[in-house]
Amino acid sequence: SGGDGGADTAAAGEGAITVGFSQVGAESEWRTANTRSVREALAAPEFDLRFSDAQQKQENQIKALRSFIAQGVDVIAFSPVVETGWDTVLREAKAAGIPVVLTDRAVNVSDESLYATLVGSDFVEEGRRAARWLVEDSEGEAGPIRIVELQGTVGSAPANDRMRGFKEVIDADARFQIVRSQSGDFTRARGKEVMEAFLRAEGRNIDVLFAHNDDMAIGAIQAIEEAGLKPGTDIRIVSIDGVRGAFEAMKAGKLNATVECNPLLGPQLAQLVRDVHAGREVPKRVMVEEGVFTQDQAEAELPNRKY
Amino acid sequence: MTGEPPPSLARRAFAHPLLWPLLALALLLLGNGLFNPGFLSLEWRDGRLYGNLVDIANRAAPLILVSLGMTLVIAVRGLDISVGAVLAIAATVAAWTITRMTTGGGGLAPLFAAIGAALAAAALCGLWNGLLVVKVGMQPIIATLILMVAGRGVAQLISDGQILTIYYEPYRFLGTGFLLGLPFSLFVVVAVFATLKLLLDRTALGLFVRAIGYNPVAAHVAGVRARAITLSLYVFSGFCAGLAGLLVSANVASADANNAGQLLELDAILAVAIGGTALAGGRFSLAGSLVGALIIQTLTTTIYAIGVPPQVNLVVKALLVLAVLLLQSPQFRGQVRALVRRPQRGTA
Amino acid sequence: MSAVPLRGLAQAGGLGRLWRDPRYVSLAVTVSLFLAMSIAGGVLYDGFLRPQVFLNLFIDNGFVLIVAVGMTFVILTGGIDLSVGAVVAFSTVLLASLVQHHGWHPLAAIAAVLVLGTAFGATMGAMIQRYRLQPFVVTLAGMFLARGTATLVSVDSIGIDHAFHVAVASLRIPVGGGASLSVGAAIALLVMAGGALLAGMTRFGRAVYAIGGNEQSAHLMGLPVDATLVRVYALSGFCSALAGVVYTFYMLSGYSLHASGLELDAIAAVVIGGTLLAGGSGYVLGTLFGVLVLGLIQTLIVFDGTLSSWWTRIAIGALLLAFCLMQRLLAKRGGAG
Amino acid sequence: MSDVILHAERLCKRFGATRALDGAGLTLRAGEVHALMGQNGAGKSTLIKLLTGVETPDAGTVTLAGRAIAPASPLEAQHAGISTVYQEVNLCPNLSVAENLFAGRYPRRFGLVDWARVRAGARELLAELQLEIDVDRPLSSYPVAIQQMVAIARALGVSARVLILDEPTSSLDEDEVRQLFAVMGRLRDRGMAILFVTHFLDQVYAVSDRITVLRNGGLVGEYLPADLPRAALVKAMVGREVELTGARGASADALPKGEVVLEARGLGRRGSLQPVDVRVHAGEVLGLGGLLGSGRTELARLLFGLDRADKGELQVAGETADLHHPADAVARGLALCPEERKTEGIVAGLSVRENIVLALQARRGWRRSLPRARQEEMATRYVELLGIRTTGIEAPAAALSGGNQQKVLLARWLATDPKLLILDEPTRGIDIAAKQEIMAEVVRLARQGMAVLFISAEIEELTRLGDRIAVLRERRMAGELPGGCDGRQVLDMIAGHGG
Ligand SMILES: Nc1ncnc2c1ncn2[C@@H]1O[C@H](COP(=O)(O)OP(=O)(O)OP(=O)(O)O)[C@@H](O)[C@H]1O
Ligand SMILES: Nc1ncnc2c1ncn2[C@@H]1O[C@H](COP(=O)(O)OP(=O)(O)OP(=O)(O)O)[C@@H](O)[C@H]1O
Ligand SMILES: [Mg+2]
Ligand SMILES: [Mg+2]
Repeated sequence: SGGDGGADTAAAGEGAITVGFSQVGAESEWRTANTRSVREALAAPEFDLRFSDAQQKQENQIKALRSFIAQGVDVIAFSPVVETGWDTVLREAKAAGIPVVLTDRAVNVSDESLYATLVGSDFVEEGRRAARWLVEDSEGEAGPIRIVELQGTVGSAPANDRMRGFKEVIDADARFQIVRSQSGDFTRARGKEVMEAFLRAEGRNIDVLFAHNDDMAIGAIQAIEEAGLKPGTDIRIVSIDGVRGAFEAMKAGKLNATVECNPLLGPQLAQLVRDVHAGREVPKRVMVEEGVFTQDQAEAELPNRKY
Repeated sequence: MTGEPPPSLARRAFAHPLLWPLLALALLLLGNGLFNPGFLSLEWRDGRLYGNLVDIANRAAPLILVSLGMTLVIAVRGLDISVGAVLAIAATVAAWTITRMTTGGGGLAPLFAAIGAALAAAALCGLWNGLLVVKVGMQPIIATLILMVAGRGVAQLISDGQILTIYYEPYRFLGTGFLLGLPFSLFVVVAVFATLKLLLDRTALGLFVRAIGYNPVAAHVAGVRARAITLSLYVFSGFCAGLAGLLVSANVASADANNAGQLLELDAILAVAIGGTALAGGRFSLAGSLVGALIIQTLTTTIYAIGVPPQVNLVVKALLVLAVLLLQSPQFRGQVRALVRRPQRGTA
Repeated sequence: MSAVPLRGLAQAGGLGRLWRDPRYVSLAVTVSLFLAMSIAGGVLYDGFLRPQVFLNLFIDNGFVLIVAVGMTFVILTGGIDLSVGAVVAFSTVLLASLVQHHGWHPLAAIAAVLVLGTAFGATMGAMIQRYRLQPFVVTLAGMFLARGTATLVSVDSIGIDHAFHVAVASLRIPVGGGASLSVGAAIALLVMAGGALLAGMTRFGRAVYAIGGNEQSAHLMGLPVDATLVRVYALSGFCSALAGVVYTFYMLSGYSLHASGLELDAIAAVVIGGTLLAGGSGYVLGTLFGVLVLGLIQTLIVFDGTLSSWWTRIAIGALLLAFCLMQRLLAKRGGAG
Repeated sequence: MSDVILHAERLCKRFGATRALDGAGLTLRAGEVHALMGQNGAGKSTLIKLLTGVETPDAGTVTLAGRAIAPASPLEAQHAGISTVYQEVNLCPNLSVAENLFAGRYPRRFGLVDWARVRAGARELLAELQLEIDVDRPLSSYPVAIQQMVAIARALGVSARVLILDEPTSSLDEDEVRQLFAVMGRLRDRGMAILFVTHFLDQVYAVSDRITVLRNGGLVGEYLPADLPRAALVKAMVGREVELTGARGASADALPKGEVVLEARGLGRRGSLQPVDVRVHAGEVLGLGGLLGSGRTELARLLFGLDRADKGELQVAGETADLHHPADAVARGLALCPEERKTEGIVAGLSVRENIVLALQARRGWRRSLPRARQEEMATRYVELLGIRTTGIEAPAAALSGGNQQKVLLARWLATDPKLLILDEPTRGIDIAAKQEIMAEVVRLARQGMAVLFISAEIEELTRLGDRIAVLRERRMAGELPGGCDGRQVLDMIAGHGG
C-alpha cells in the first residue's frame, strides 16, 4: 500500500535519481500488477519515486507531468492513457532537460526525440498473435468458422489495435468470419452480459470467441456455461493479457489460449532509467518478454503467475 | 402514488402517470419482436424459464434496486451519486468476507456473513451521505460526490486492487440461481418493491416523503420529522446499492472494485426521471422507476440483440432515450396532435 | 457576478462589510480556504509555492474553467448540463478531423465547431423549454449523442500537426519571473471575466438569477423566461465547444474519449464555488475558485508522490470533504455573526 | 364613453372541471379606483390573470383603449401598459430588493446594468411608500408585508395606464395601507386606472370610485359605492344575507378561566425578541397585536419550537417543555397556523385532503396511518365547515384560490384538536363571510376549552375576539388590555403613545 512507498522515499539518499512516474490508473488487475512491479523496482534506495495516479484521464496525466517538471525531477516515466496529445507537454519536459521513458504504450508525436525510449507491448502484435494461434488451432477444419468478438472500451488504444491486428491475420483466411462484435468495456460483468446476448441471437452457431482481455473472457465463460454449453469445447476461446484467472480457466479447460501482455516491466524500466540518467545510449524500443499460453502449459505456469 | 378521484376508468387510465413509460417499454419490446421474432419468445427448459424477457428482468435487477433507493432520495429533493461506488464497496466487502471465511470451511455461514457485512457497509455509506446532507447541510451532489470519489478507493483498498474471485457456490446462487423457474434476483426485486410499496402506501411515510419533497419548510412546521426521514432515505439508498452489489458480484462470481457499478448513478437517475419522478422533489413513482430501469435495460439488450456496431451504440441509445422522453411530454403530444388534426380541420 | 462584491466594497466600507454580508461570506470563505490550502502545500512540499505551479493550475484546468462558467449559468437557472464533457470530446474530434482529414484551416474549423456546439446547446435548451422535459435527462441524452457522434467521426485519436495549431499550442505568454501562461489559460480567464460581467451586469444575466429564484415569478415579472432558458443552454454549448478548442491546443489531438467525466468536475467546481444546485444563487468568481480548488487537490497529490492508486482516490475524497466541511462551518458562523 | 380604458366582456375560463370564470366582465375608466369584489374563489384572480396574459381565456374579449388585445404573456401586458401586483407575492426571493424593483427594465450604461441608478431608483420608489429598508438585502430576508410593499412599488415604477393590485393590503397594517391609498390617490389624479381587489369593506368604501362584484365566476354587476350599502355589497358577493355583527356575546370578564395551558416566563431570543411573559388559559382567546415587525411572529415561532429560545422558560400544561422541533410542540398539543402561507404553510403539490391531515398524521407518527376513510371524512367535514371552494378533496392545493388555501391551513390545525391554537394572521385574504365563520369557529372552540393565541393586524378583530389583548412593541411586551375594550386604547398601545 501507499504508506510503504512513502517510507522508502524518505529513506532515499541525496544522490538518488528522482523519478516521476505517472500511471494510467488502477482499472484492472493487469494495471495493478504493472504498478506493483514498477513500484518495487523503483523502491531501491538509488531511486526517489514520485508516483502519481491519473484515474484513467489524460488531463490528469498531463497535469502530473507538468508538476514533475515544476518539481524538477531527474527522469519522467509514464504509461500514456492514449497515443496522441503529448507534443506540448513533452516539449516542455525536453526544454527543462528531463528525459522521458514511456512504458506500456507508444505515443504519437511529431518529433521522436521527445522521448528517450519506450518499454512495452505492442497491442497490434497481440491481436495478430491471438489470430495466429486461432489459425494454427483450426488447421484442417472446414469453414466457415464463426467468430464473435468482445471488444474493449470503444475507441481505447488496446481495443482499436487488438482488433486491427486480429483482423489483419483473420482476413487472409476465408474460412474465418466475425459474425458479431460488441464492446464489453474490458469488464467481466459486461463481458458476460454481451455474451448472453450473442448466445441468444446466434444460438449454437458460435465457434470461437475472441475477447480483448481475459476479464471479459471469464465473464463470457460463465454466460456460456449458464446457456448449457461447454466453454473451451463447444466454443473455443482466445483472449489477451494472461492474468491469473485466465490460467485457472485454462487449467479447467474452459479457456483455450491467452496471449500474454506482460505487465511486469519494472526491472526493465529501472535499468532504462539508470541508463538514461547516466546519459547512456538506449534503444528506442524495448520489448517486454511475452508469450502465448495454451491449456497444456497452464498447469505448469499457474504457480509462476504473480497477478 | 397519488390517489386520483375516480371518474371514468378509461380517463383514469389515460391520465395515469405510468401510462407513457409503460407504453414506451411496450413499444420497445414490440419493435424488438418485429425485428427479431425470437426476441419475445419464452421457453421452459430444465425447470427454468429462458428467454430475452427473463434476461432483461434479471439484468435490470441491480439497476431497479438502485433506482428505487434513488427515487426516494430524489423525492425529498436529494440526489445520491455515490451509488456506483457503494455498490463496489458492498461487492468487495462480500467477496472479501467470503475469501476470509471459506478457508475455514463450508456451510452457509460465509453466505450470511457476507450478506450481512456487505449490507451493513452499504447502509453505513448511506448514513454517511445522509449525515453530510442533513447535519452538515452540504448540497447533496457534493456530499455524495465525496463518497463517489473515495468509495472506489476504499473498495480497492479492501481488495488490494485485485478482482476478487469468489469460489463459493452458495453465494453464486444470489446472482445466477433460479427459484420456481425464475431468476433469484427477481425475487429480491419483488421483495424490496413490495415492502416499499406497503411501507409507503400503508403507513404515512409516503405522505411525509411527498410533503418534504414539495415543501420541506411547511412539512417541518406541520411537525413532520423531515430531517430524520431524509436521513433514513439516504441510508435506504445505500442499502439498495448494497443489495445490487450482492447481485452483481454474485452474478459474475467476482468483485471488481474499479468497474462494478461504473456510471450506475447516471442510469439510475435516468430511470427515475423516465419513470415520471420529478427531479425537483415531491412527485415520485416507484413503479415508474421500475419501468424506467426496465426501459434502460431493454435499450441495452436491444442494442446487443440487433447487432449495432459498438461505435454506434451511444447514438442509438441517445435517439431512443429522446424518443421515450418526447413520447412522455404532454406538450410534444399536443403538438403532434395539432399537426395530425390540422388537415382535418381544413375539411371540416 | 463579481461585479456585485466589488460594488459592495466600494460602497460601504470595504472588507468588513463584505465579510458580514451572508451572501459574500461563502465566497470569502472559499477564497480563504483556497489560500490556506496553498500555504499548507507550501509548508509540506518543496517548490510548491512557485508561481509556475499556480499558473499551471490555469493552464491545466483552462478547459474545465470554460466549461464550468457555462455550467454556472445553467445551474443558476436551476438546470444542469451533463453533455458538456461529451461536447468537448466531440469538438476535439471534429476539429481534428476537419483539419487533418479534410484540409480545413484550423480557424475555419474552430468557427465551425463553435457554431455547432452552440446550436447543439440551443437545441437541448429548446427541448427542455418547449416540451417541459427535465434538463437532467435531456442533457444526458445529449451526452450520449455527442459522444456517440464523436466515435462515429473517428474511433481513433487524431493528432493535429497543422503548423498554426502547433504554434498556438506552444505559445507561452510570459507573466514575469520566468513564469508563463498558455493561450488556452488566457482564453479561459477571458471567458471567466466575460462570464462574470454577463452574470452580474447584463439583463440576460440577471434574468438567469431571477429564473433560478422562482421561474414562475420571473415569468409574472415579465422577464423573457423561455428565451433566456434556451440561451443559457446555448451558452453552455458554446462554452463546451470553446473548451474543446482549448483542449486541442492543450493536447493537439482529437479523441472521442477525451474529457470523460468532465461534466462532474465542472458541476463539482460550480457547487464548491458556492452556487446552489437549486438555482438562483452563486457567482462566476466562485466557480473560478471551485476549479482552482479541484486543481489544487490534484496538485497536492502529485506533489506528495507517494500515494498508490486507491489512496489517491481516498485522498481526493478526504481533501474534498475537509474543504467542504470547513466551508460549511465557516460560512454558517460567518452568516450568523 | 371615451374614458373607458380597459373593457372585458363575457370572459370564460375553465381549469379541468372547475369553471373559474363564466361570463365575467369588467369596465375600467381612466382616473378611477375600481374595486373588484367577490368571495374566495369567485374568480377575481383568474380575471386578472386573463387580463394580463398569465392565462389565456377560453372565450370572451378584452379591449384596451378601444383596441382588442390578447396578451400572451405578462411581458406583453406590461408593454401594453398594464402593470400588475399578483395576489401571492410574485417576486424573486433570491434577488435584492432593488433588483426586484427593476428586473426586466434595468437602467443601463454602455449596455451594462447601471447599478448605481438601480439602487438610487429603488430608494426613490420605496420612499414614495415611506419605506426605508436596505435595498441590497435579498428580498427573502424581509417579512411578507415588506415583500408586498416591494411588489407594489415595482408596479408603481412602471409608467402604465392601468394598475392592477390583487389583494395588496392583506398583509399590511393600517399605516402601510394609508400610505398605499395616498399613492393610489395621486396616481388616479394623474389619470391612471386602478383595479383593486380586497376583502376589507372599509377599504373599499375608503378609496374606490366604483365596485364590480363577481360571484361564482360570473358578473353580478357594477355599482357606485354610494348606491351600495355594506349589507347590499355583501349580499351581492355571497348571494344571501350575512350577519355582520360581532361574533362575541358575553364580555370576557364574565368567563371562568380554565387552567393555564401555556406559560412562558422571560422567553426571549437574542436579536429577535426581548424576554416576554405570556400566559394562556384553556377556554380563552388571547389576542396579540402590534405593528409590522413588532415581534409577534417571532413570539409565535418561539412558543412553537420553530426557533429555539435562548432565554427563559416555557411550560405547557404545567410541565416544562424544551421544544427542539415543531413535532415536540405538536406532541404536546400545540398548533401553529403560520403567517407565511406560501412558504411555511401550504404544501401545494399535495391534495386538499393530504394538506388537512398532514399535521394530525405527523402527530400520530408515520406508523399509524390514518385510515383513508377517516381522512376523507375529516377532509370533507372541514371543507364544508369552512366553506372551502374546491372541486373535491383530492384536488391539489395549488389549484385553490388564495383564500381557500388559507382555510385549508386552518383546517389542518383544527384537525389536530390542539390544546393551544396559535393563529398568525389567520384571516388574511379571507372573504368577509368566511371571516365571520372563522371567527365564530374560533370562539366556539375556545368555549369548548381550547386556548387560542390570535395574532392579527386588525384591531377590530382583536377587540372583538380577544378575552385579553396583549400588545408587542419593538420586540418587547408593551402591555395588556381586557377584551372588549375600545379599539383606540389598543391603537395607542400599539403605536406607543397615550398609555
Ligand atoms: N390553476 C388552477 N387550476 C385549477 N383550478 C384553479 C386554478 N386557478 C384557479 N382555480 C380555481 O378557480 C376558481 C377561482 O379562483 P381565483 O383564484 O380566481 O379566486 P379569487 O376570487 O381570486 O379568490 P381569493 O379571494 O381566495 O383569492 C377557484 O375555485 C380555484 O380553485
Ligand atoms: N419595517 C421593517 N423594516 C425592516 N425590517 C422589518 C420591518 N418590519 C419587520 N422587519 C423584519 O421582519 C422580521 C420579522 O418580524 P416579525 O414577523 O416578527 O414581525 P411581526 O410583528 O410578526 O409583524 P408581521 O407579521 O405583521 O410582519 C424581523 O426580523 C424584522 O427585522
Ligand atoms: Mg385571488
Ligand atoms: Mg408576523
